[in-house]
Amino acid sequence: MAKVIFDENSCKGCELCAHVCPKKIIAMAKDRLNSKGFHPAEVADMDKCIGCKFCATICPDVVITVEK
Amino acid sequence: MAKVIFDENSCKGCELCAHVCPKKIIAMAKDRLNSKGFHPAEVADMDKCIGCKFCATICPDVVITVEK
Amino acid sequence: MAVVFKRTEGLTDAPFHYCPGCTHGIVHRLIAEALEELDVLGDAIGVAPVGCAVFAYNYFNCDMQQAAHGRAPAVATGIKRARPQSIVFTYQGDGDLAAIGTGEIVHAAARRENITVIFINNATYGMTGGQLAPTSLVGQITQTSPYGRKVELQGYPIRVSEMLATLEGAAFIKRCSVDSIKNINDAKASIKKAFRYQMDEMGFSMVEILSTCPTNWGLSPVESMEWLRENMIPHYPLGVFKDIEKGGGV
Amino acid sequence: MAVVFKRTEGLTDAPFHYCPGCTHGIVHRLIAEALEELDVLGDAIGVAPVGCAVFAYNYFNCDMQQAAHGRAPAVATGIKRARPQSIVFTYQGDGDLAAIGTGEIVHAAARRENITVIFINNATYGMTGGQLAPTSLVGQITQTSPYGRKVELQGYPIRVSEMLATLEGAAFIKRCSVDSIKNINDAKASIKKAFRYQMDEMGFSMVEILSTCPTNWGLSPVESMEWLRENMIPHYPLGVFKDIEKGGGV
Amino acid sequence: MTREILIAGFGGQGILFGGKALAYLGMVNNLEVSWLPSYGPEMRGGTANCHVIISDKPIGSPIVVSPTDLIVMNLPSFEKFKKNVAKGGNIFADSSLIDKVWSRKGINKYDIPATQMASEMGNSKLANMILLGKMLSTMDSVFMETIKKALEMSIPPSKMHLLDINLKAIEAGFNYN
Amino acid sequence: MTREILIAGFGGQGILFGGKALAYLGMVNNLEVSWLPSYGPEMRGGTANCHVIISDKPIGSPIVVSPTDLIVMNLPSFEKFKKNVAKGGNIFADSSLIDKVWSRKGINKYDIPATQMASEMGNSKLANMILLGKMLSTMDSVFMETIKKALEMSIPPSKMHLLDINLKAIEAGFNYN
Amino acid sequence: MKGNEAIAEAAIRANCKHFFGYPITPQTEISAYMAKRMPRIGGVFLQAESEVAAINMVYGAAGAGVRVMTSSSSPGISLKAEGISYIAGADLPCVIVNIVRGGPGLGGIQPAQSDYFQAVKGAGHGDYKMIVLAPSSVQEVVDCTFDAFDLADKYRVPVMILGDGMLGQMMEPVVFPEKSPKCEQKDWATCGTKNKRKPNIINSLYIEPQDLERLIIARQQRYNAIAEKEVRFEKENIEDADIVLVAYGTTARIVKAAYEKARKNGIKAGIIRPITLWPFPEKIIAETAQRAKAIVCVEMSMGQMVEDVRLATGGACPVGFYGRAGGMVPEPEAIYDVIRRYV
Amino acid sequence: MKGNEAIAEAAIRANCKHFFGYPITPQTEISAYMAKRMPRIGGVFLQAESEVAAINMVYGAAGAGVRVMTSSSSPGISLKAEGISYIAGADLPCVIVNIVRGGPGLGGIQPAQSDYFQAVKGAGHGDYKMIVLAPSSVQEVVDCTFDAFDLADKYRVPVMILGDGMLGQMMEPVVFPEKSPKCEQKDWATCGTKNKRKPNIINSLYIEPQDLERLIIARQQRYNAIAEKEVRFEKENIEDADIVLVAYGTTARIVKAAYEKARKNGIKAGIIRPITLWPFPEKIIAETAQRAKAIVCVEMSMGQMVEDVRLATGGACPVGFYGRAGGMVPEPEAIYDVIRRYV
Ligand SMILES: Cc1ncc(C[n+]2csc(CCOP(=O)(O)OP(=O)(O)O)c2C)c(N)n1
Ligand SMILES: Cc1ncc(C[n+]2csc(CCOP(=O)(O)OP(=O)(O)O)c2C)c(N)n1
Ligand code: SF4
Ligand code: SF4
Ligand code: SF4
Ligand code: SF4
Ligand code: SF4
Ligand code: SF4
Ligand SMILES: [Mg+2]
Ligand SMILES: [Mg+2]
Repeated sequence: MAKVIFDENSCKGCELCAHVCPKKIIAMAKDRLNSKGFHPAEVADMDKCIGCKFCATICPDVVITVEK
Repeated sequence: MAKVIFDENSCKGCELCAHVCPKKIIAMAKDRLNSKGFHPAEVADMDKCIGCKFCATICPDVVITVEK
Repeated sequence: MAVVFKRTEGLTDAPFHYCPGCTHGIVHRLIAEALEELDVLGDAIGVAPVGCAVFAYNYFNCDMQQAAHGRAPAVATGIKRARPQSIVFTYQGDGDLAAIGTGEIVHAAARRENITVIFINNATYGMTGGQLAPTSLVGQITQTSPYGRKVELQGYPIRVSEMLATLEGAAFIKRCSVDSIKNINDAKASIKKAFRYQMDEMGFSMVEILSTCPTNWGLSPVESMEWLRENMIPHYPLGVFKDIEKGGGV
Repeated sequence: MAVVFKRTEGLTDAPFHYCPGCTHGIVHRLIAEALEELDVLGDAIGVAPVGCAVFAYNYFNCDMQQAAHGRAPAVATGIKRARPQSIVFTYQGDGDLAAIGTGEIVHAAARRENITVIFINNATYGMTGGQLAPTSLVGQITQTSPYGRKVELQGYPIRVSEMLATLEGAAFIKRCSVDSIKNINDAKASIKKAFRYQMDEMGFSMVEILSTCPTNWGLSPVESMEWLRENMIPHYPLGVFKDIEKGGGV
Repeated sequence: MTREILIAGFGGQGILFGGKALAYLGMVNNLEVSWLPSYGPEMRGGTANCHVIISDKPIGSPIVVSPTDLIVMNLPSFEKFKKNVAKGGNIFADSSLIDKVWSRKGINKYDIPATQMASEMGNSKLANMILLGKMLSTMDSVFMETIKKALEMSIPPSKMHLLDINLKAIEAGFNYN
Repeated sequence: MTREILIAGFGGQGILFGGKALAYLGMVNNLEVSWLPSYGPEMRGGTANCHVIISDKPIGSPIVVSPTDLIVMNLPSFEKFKKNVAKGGNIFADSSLIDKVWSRKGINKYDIPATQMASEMGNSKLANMILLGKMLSTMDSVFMETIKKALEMSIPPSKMHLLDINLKAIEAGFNYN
Repeated sequence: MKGNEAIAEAAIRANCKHFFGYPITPQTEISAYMAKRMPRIGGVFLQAESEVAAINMVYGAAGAGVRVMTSSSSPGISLKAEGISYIAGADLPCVIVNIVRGGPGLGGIQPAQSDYFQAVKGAGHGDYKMIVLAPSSVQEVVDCTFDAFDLADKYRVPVMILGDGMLGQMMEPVVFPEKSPKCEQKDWATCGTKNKRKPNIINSLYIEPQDLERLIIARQQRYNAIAEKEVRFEKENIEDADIVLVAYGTTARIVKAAYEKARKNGIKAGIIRPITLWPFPEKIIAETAQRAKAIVCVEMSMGQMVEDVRLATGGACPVGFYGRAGGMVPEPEAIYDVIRRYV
Repeated sequence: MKGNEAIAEAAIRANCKHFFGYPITPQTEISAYMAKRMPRIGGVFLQAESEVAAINMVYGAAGAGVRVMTSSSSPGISLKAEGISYIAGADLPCVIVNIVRGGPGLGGIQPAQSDYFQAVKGAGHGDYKMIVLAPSSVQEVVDCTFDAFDLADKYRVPVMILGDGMLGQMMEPVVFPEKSPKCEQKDWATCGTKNKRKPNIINSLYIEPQDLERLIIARQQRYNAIAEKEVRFEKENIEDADIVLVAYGTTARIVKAAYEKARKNGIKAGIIRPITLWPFPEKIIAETAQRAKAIVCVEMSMGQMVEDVRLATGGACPVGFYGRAGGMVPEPEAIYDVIRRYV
């Protein structure tokens, strides 16, 4: 059981986290823009998260906190 | 038979020519100063000169002409 | 559940101004984590460059100076000589370090200046809109090489790590990349090592980090990572170029 | 009897202002002879540095420019790009080339600038009265290292030829000396070769020449030659560091 | 006739391009024009704006202090510039991104969900053109007639294949109400 | 009392050192002094000169325009400066190097074969001291009495072993006529 | 066309085939334009490793007899100070563009006029002058660029074009004059003796003070000739004006709005707009000071040109000043308020 | 003691333990002296790789809170222009010595005063000022050096000591005052937070023009305070003088000879010798201009300070000028002739 938390308003929608996630569970929320004007990253199916921290490791904007 | 000619007033008495001359025939003229205020180089015994050009090659002030 | 990854104390709360996907942000975090983990944040004095990282002084949670373009190693020298007990680092781009700042970086290394340099090589001038950098690849199209970098006109890209490794005063020089999780982790370990050399007063240490500039490369962040891997790494091999603990050399 | 050695046409009539026994004069003559023998005096444009050789513009019998301290490679670049058919050379001391002019020389080489550089390494700043140069040896006493060059304070001397040889744009880099007839003759051949590379548009060429400064070394000219041999050559090995005709490398 | 136009939003929304298109539109119609972008690091993810003046008289200062027309594409810019709009002027706001209700006597505010419309057209970057289209609807018809020519001059050759979709977006904005 | 002294010759002849010794001589005697050398590349084999003023009044300009005393050690300097010597002033010329006959009303010219004398003493570099000695012979005796102290202050420690021979040269000059 | 691009295109048309630069906001478009065009016309665009290198490349190329230009913005111009002094000292012609931004230090990148002193009084060391041209519209940018090259060659001096971020970034329509550039014969240039003449030497070192002074005085006479013949300015309605505004560059455009408002409200206002900042149009200002109630100088700085205005008036009338700094642009309203204070 | 050595020794006594320099004639003795003394007292002497590096080392060390100095001569100061502007922009205190030589370009190495504009109007870009002190004797060199460090710390500005080759090379006896230097607490310096406070930032970049302008205006107020409180000058006999000579530095010593001759010949002459060149002693000159028949300014330049003199007089009396250039030193006779022209 692991969990990732996005500081949504600091996300820039760069998709790097989505790209490195081994579980491919991250995607940009196409339905909304954050205060910066980006579609922020979100996890569809948190249960699949293995807490590998890859997403947080590559995120250039320190958006992600990981719990495990 | 060889001969070296010194442009005496441009000599600075550095003694490099004397040092490299294989025949050791060059010395500074202790008895006189040239217009720059130096004891100029001179050859005591020109007959011994072999025209090797060593003196001219090392002279930093292009004082020496060599004939052979 | 425990927090296994969270924002480091080494960073302030200020959000980065970088473009989406720009790897400057990754490297910032690595440095900040390294300083925190080495417990030297209170002793650290950083020097921000002129380049996209110019605002770095807002991001690191330690004392900071902003230096004139290219002069960060000289500024760091002034700081280190004034405060020898401090941990002094510069953060510089390739325009800053390898173009206008060539003299300063070469002499900081030669002088065995006991500072740590983080060198961000993104093969272009990000801040000013993507001009040719000394590290731009042959053929690379930039704002000032619109027909591609041509050897006859602009010569060859400089391999800075290799060049500085010829200097005796350099203690540790390594080239890393942040294009993959593995390389990011290695970059962090290398940055920590560089700081440790400084703490042990072993001389000049530098970590060159191959980075991306999605905006000026005209690629998405993900594509940029690929471009880096496929084009930069072949010309800029990763690895240690100098390590006086290991007797130097590649 | 025939004249077998006489003043070259490549020099003007002006007497050198150098101190007695200073090897600047020897190197001047070698360059002038090389230009004359290659029959390029009419095409040559030389760049004089700031240093004891500042008056070089009075001595070479070709067009000359006097450059700001360290900037001769940039000035030469401007000339060469304006007059690509000319043969352009710089004459620079170690303070000029290896200290203030580090950026210019590195980038001229990296840029594959098609010029020839004659680099006079006498391990000190002659003109200004004998200060520490980037090439001063460890332990060397100078006006600004009165207790000898100390590694912890001033780091290590830079081996410029080795450093520049890491740059792809450099076509020919060799270190010579003028301490003996044999080495003088070799230096002349090397200078000629460097010019020939330029004539063949092969890129950047440089001949580093270990030289003496009797005045500031506090030695007689003859002693200076010995000091050079015994102290400089061991640290600055003579030889070719880059030759693209031979595939580069030492 | 003088239109002093301020276009403001995030970097990446095509603010400068929108301004350029307007400037060329003026030129095509033989008017005096000036175009002054904001520039520098605020373009790294921050806000961007651009000043365009189109006039039948020589233009003094290129700076738009009190715009006759404000095209605005994010909330911070709206908050910053709304108060400057000249009496009788227009605000063209992207209501997908600016969900503030606001009105002021003597100022016409047009709310167009431009980003949403653009997304629906398949490219959210067309929002700027949609707003521009709406602005054209408040101008002499000659401008709408010549906008294609202006776009041809302002789109770089490498992107000329996007001409049609841009025109479509302009039309969509022109016709929106 | 004011002596405005100009010492001129080749680089390497100890011009500056001679001036320094004179300056310290003034200081030792509680007078105001200034010492201004020529400097720079003319010292590379070219000429060198140095201005010394010793006075019982505050010194204005340190530049010696019209020397009361000219110590001169080569021909070019002699040609250059002889005309500047003040009325009633002295010229101390090294006649080994300056073989010009010259005289002028109101100026005392002392010809001393200093370089030759110095060579005979085993070190031609002492010529400056010989000329200085001659100059001392034209001054109050207190100066000759205190010259040793002045030399001790002006010779660098590493060369202090040369003190005696310098003093001897000064004496030789003092006594020459 | 953008102001920056206009400079580049005008330079090329003025037969400048050599450009050496280093990127800096807000003038990167000049380099970008040159990079595109020069290779197409057999010219040289080279991005130097630094501003210092760039100005020294200019020195080399100018000494080799070609028309040559560099451009930068404030901090970059500071780095060129030594090189500019060398160029002046060696009597070489070249054109230097400064698209000024806010300072000191890294400052900001918004338009400013705080490098007036640097341009006019001499950033570099020694007694020297540059001709400084300050256009105020994109069209004038073009005209000044042509002028700059001709003046540089004519007097063998560096000429600076002083703009600001606003002018560089601004787009306005321009017309390029059909001029064939004057190209002087440069007998003094170093381009190889071809064994046909004595060597030419480009140099600024004169170890004998007499020689150096002679040279400096001769140069000063050239400066005097420039000051006499090459003053350029524009004036508007100063003949009957009570209050005369003095402003240059883009500031002059803003001042114009204030001036119009003043005239509309019955205040007799006038404008003097110096186009050459050196030589400064001191005569017209001196004359005006005799007539006017007051002169008001407006700058995007804390007050630099105003010193030259005061010098020119010689105390004949009060001189007011209104300035904004750091990239802030004066607003016509505020200028109008200042005008009213002096009525 | 030589002027150059006096600067070095005075700096050390003023608690300056950090010196970064680069050799250049005629000021190499300063570095040589520092190189000898600093290691003995636990201080730092570092020969930088260039003047550019040296001034940036000064920036770093000043930002780290220590008293720090650099020195150079004309071309080297030009190279420091960007760095000086940064130091001013970051509000850092430091002392910069310029032992001026003839220019422009490589020029010569003989004494000159042709860097007045550079020092006083701002070599670097942007709106900033340095305090400029111009001593005229070796003793005053010492006093000014102490003063310089105190002023720098007090106002957080760079202070320049402007001498010339003559002053640097000249030897005169000196007395060092028994002063314990004031050392301000520098809360703003970067020397590590020790985890006890928020990070300090040394910076000159303000991307928002509003912020930058606010800062520049605040700095201008500090400048105004300096102009009010820190003017230093010396005057001699100006109360009844018809002709007042204005000169600074070593030139003032030469002027004095001319002045004495004038007085001897019954001409009522006086002298004003500015010691601070910025802030310039404009008040005393303005007052004097009301009384005197003429003011004559003498410089080793083609006329630079004379502009400030003219500005100060505001046209109240004629201002004459006599200058020599390129390393030539004015002669008292010639100055006297100029004086006579104005009687
Ligand atoms: C003296 C000076 N020259 C030029 C500039 C303009 N400038 C700002 S950033 C930059 C280049 C930055 O490139 P790089 O160092 O590679 O950093 P990046 O933005 O790519 O991270 C330049 C040339 C400046 N601010 N100061
Ligand atoms: C900008 C600048 N900095 C410093 C100097 C002073 N300077 C003249 S020559 C020189 C050093 C010369 O040393 P080097 O290049 O080794 O030549 P050498 O005299 O030994 O032949 C220096 C620092 C100068 N003229 N200009
Ligand atoms: S922690 Fe791993 S698995 Fe979970 S979201 Fe991040 S990358 Fe995916
Ligand atoms: S990597 Fe970070 S900034 Fe990028 S999309 Fe993921 S969370 Fe957002
Ligand atoms: S030519 Fe040879 S032998 Fe003759 S003098 Fe010269 S060095 Fe001696
Ligand atoms: S080498 Fe030349 S200068 Fe030296 S002593 Fe011999 S001839 Fe004279
Ligand atoms: S321009 Fe490039 S380097 Fe700069 S922030 Fe954007 S992506 Fe990063
Ligand atoms: S000082 Fe040294 S390098 Fe210079 S001329 Fe004299 S001996 Fe040669
Ligand atoms: Mg970069
Ligand atoms: Mg040297």
